[in-house]
Amino acid sequence: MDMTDGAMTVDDVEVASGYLDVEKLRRDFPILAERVHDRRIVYLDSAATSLTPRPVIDAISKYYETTHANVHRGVYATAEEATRLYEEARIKVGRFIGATRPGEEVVFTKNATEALNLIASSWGHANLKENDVVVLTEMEHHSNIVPWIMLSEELGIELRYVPIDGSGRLDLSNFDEFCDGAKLVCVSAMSNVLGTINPITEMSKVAHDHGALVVVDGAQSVPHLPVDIQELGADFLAFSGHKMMGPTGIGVLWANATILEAMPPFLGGGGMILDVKPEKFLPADPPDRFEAGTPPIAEAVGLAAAVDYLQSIGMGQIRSHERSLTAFALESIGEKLGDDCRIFGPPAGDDRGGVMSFSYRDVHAHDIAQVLDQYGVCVRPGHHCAKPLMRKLGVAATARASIALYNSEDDINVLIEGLVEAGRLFANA
Amino acid sequence: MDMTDGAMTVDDVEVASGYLDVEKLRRDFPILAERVHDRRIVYLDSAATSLTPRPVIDAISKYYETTHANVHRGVYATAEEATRLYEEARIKVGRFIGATRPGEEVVFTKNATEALNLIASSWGHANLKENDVVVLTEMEHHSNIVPWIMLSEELGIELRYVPIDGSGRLDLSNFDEFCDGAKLVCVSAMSNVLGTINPITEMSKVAHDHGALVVVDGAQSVPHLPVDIQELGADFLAFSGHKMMGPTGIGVLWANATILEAMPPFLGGGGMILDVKPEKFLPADPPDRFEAGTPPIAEAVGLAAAVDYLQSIGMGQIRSHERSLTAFALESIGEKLGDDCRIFGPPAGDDRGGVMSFSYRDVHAHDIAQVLDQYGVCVRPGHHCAKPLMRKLGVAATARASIALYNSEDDINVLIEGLVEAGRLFANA
Amino acid sequence: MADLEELYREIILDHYRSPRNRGELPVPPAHRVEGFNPLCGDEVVVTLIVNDDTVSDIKIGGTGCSISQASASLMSSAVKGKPVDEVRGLIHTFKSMMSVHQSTLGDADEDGRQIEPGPEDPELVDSDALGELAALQGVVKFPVRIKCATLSWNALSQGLDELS
Amino acid sequence: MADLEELYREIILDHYRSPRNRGELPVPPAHRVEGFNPLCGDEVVVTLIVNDDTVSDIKIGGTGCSISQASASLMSSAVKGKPVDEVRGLIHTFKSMMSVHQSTLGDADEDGRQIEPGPEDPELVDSDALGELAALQGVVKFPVRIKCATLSWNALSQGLDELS
Ligand SMILES: Cc1ncc(COP(=O)(O)O)c(C=O)c1O
Ligand SMILES: Cc1ncc(COP(=O)(O)O)c(C=O)c1O
Repeated sequence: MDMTDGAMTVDDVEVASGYLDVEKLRRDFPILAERVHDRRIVYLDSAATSLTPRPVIDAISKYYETTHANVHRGVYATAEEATRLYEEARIKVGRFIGATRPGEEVVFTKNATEALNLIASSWGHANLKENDVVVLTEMEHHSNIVPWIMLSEELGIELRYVPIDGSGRLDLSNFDEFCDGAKLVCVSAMSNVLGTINPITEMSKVAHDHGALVVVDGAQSVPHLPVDIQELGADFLAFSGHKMMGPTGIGVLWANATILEAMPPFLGGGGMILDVKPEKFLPADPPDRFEAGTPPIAEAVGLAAAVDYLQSIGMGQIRSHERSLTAFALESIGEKLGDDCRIFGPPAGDDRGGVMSFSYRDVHAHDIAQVLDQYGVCVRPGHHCAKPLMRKLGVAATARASIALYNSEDDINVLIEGLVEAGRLFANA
Repeated sequence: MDMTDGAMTVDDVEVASGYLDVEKLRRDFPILAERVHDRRIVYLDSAATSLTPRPVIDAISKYYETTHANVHRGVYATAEEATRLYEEARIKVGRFIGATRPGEEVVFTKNATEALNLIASSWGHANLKENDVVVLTEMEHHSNIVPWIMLSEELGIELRYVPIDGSGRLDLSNFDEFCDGAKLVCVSAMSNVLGTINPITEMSKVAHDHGALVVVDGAQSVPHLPVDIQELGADFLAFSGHKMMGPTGIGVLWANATILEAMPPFLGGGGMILDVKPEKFLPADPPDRFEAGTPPIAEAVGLAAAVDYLQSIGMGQIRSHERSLTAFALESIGEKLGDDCRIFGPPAGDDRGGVMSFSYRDVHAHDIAQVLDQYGVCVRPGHHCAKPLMRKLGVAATARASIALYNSEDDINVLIEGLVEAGRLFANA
Repeated sequence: MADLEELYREIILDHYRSPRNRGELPVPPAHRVEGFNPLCGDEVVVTLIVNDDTVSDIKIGGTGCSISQASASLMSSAVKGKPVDEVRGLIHTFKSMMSVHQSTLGDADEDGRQIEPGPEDPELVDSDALGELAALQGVVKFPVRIKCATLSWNALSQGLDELS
Repeated sequence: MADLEELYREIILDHYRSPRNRGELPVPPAHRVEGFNPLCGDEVVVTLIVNDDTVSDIKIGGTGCSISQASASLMSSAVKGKPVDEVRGLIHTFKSMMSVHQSTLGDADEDGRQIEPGPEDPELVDSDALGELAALQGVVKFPVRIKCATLSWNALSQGLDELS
């Protein structure tokens, strides 16, 4: 590859460079040096949670070893430093998704699920009333469905589900009508079952034209695609640390500052107040208003290290790698297993991420995963917290293989080897 | 000390043994080897957050290095192991506080504050209506006040505050009347400002006689006293991992199984459901019902290691050490600083924990903390998230020194040295 | 793949491929119970008729993985025509087998919840009484699958409770 | 204790011990603004009179630490009798001084929130214009205390905005 050719566009570089240097990257993930059943680990479950690279583990340890103190109120040296690290993490995470006022617009939660609940509870209670419409899609994760069902049970709002088509994409042919009278549109940027990457920018425009705000569930997109909230045109974005190589115990809500400013508190307690009297309290400004109690400090430090790690590789490069590998996987599986393996979701391409759910003959997903485990292959069987989607697809469960920057063609080959064995074991089953 | 004397009771051992071997214990805390302003760190802010011992830091690192996977749904080896570690942590934490059915009764939250909000939101909405009475005390932390104020604004319930007396103890002379018609009594087992250890067992009896349930805020007691929920007779107990040598990002709600079973969900999302259809969902049984989204897995592993650490020393021994050191501190300060230093809360004794809030001449708490920082002494100035209590005490802020098992008489001596310097610097101020 | 062969013994695959007592009995006279594994979506429908303190008929419906299907099929064969008391004993023995080995904490069931103390020593589980069911013993090495194996048994147990 | 002496310069202690322009002006004719530091409970009450585009009188009430009290006292001396334009300039210069050094991220204010880009080079802060206020320069080494120092300035700034 001629890197001196100055005329290459970013797209060229991605396509031309294709894969990342996986052998090198794998050394950053201590768990990949472990062996199970006397085999190397083939981790294909990054959609559930990603593996954790050394710099993130070390950042957390170092924080506890040298700095740990509670934030915001301390005057002494380590408390100042802990506060600085915590607020720096906020700004780093905000910039990572293109926030212009990260210090005000980024709220740390415990996971993406809490971020979505925060929107439903705080914004929802303040802005929705009986018969108001909230638009969801058939491919949402339970975390972007159940909070809205709870709200609909409480307030009597109407939920509308944008359907998916046969290819596993949203059928947006009459999205306009769906938005008619809607106050809010809640959509996943990337499906955790189908791998579909949804056209958020276009959907936001239509939603805004109808006066609806847009909640984007970025749990799957932020870890795997370059995400810029300005470009998405979204009003809210929720995602989780543990899916983007960061620690468990931390999630992120980004929201437009003006919207956040007008929202009432979510949980009450220390740190989210200006004043408390026995019968009333005065909430603090965002983001503090939404961070009751001691926040996930070490987790924020770890998440900042994860953002550094992802950025050192480059989200464009990561996407390029995963797109190539997804294309390879879909093609190989098709070639080697043919019609025995049914893969859900769109074909490889710009709107397809590295999440591959499949059924194989009529071997149950649980049994597939069990056999694959013996090959060191980690895939997830089940409904993937998307039961409405499962019903739509007409299955009780699927097996799901999902990739990240540490996966290679080798991993896909082992996956296929395992599937063939499952087929043999359950022949005529 | 004659350890062979078989007739010694536990109390004897505590009093006789007095202090723990602090020099040895300090080696478990890497941060104590750090230096600030060219001095050793004198950490007297454990009421805000405790330092983290090596075994906890290592447990977290090891988890990410060898096991990390999402829990509950995986079939492959590391996912099974992660699930096992997570559920084992639940049982360990439950047993630590004397739960008889830890697997069902322990809910992991993000901090104590979320645990208290969970009670207010879930139990509160299901059981309280206009004019119902919730009893609090004047020494509660904002995290055990604001959720109830929010609920009172929403439902029109009445809040009653049990007052404190001149010694900083609860005035329980007409607690009976306070409980009249009450549905719930919410009380801190140990004040984070006054150090007062409240007579929960007695209060629970009275509350129960009046048909009220009892919420105990154990954020300060669980890390420092032997706590047994059977003995307390409480219905709910909330506490935080980071104050008990565990990680940030995790808290605990314990509740009686029967009560928990009857409570509606709190946050909605993945992991807390049995089934989801577009318009309705079926919640899972406790504790899953209350753990929406990916839980704090690494944090639970770290918390389990913290419980092991505390138990390896023994909560009785820890309490004995801290009681002796509190007595020493109160006496020394009185001796060396006399009336210049006003210490809030009861005298040393059975109902006094190692939290010492004070004012010194009329040097502002912020300035005291600033001067002490130069001595490596970490104390916290401010309202300590207890503004109603501050108003009652007639101060805007106090400086607070709080101890843990790694503190010694030396630390108190440095504290006093620093206070004398603050006095000199602000002489005639 | 030795572990795998222990899990997927021929007898299990056989019951999975050719489930016994498949279907649903008409209600009434039968009693109907549903079981549900929220983690994987497996569902079992147990319909049974108890006459003269005997499980005179039983049928199994629903969908699930090889372990849950085979366990249900094996169960139906084992309990059909047996006195209720004996069936209850079998349920207890089976559930003990499923919980003995797996928990490091000793007294937690498949959910990590605590259960009534069962036989502490695996030897105390009477495998003879289990007959063909002993083929499911391999499952205890795969803790996540224990829920699959016990799904139909929990439904049966619930059904007997409701009937008595 | 060199840092400490830089923070608590004699001039600061002097203003803390003997605050200038202490009290509250009657409202009206004065305008009243409250400032509030939720972290430590410090409160400041600024009452001011603006006549002919000039801050003709100002008084300071409230309670707080030495830094917040001294800063308010120094502020009152610096702005009393000055044209509003000049006062606004002073506020900007003072807040720049308080934000230049402290953040590694370069453009965050005392809350870690982003602010309008100020002079990037500390040299650009005209310390001459600050006079006695330059004594507060030591505060920037103590990030937590910056909020104390800016409390009264934010209140004054708010007051001028409300009056215009
Ligand atoms: C008595 C008391 N209750 C509740 C809390 C809240 O704990 P957290 O901030 O970990 O939620 C604290 C600590 O700040 C406390 O001291
Ligand atoms: C699309 C999507 N949304 C939301 C979530 C919830 O994330 P968390 O469990 O971290 O709260 C997930 C992950 O499970 C997801 O894949």
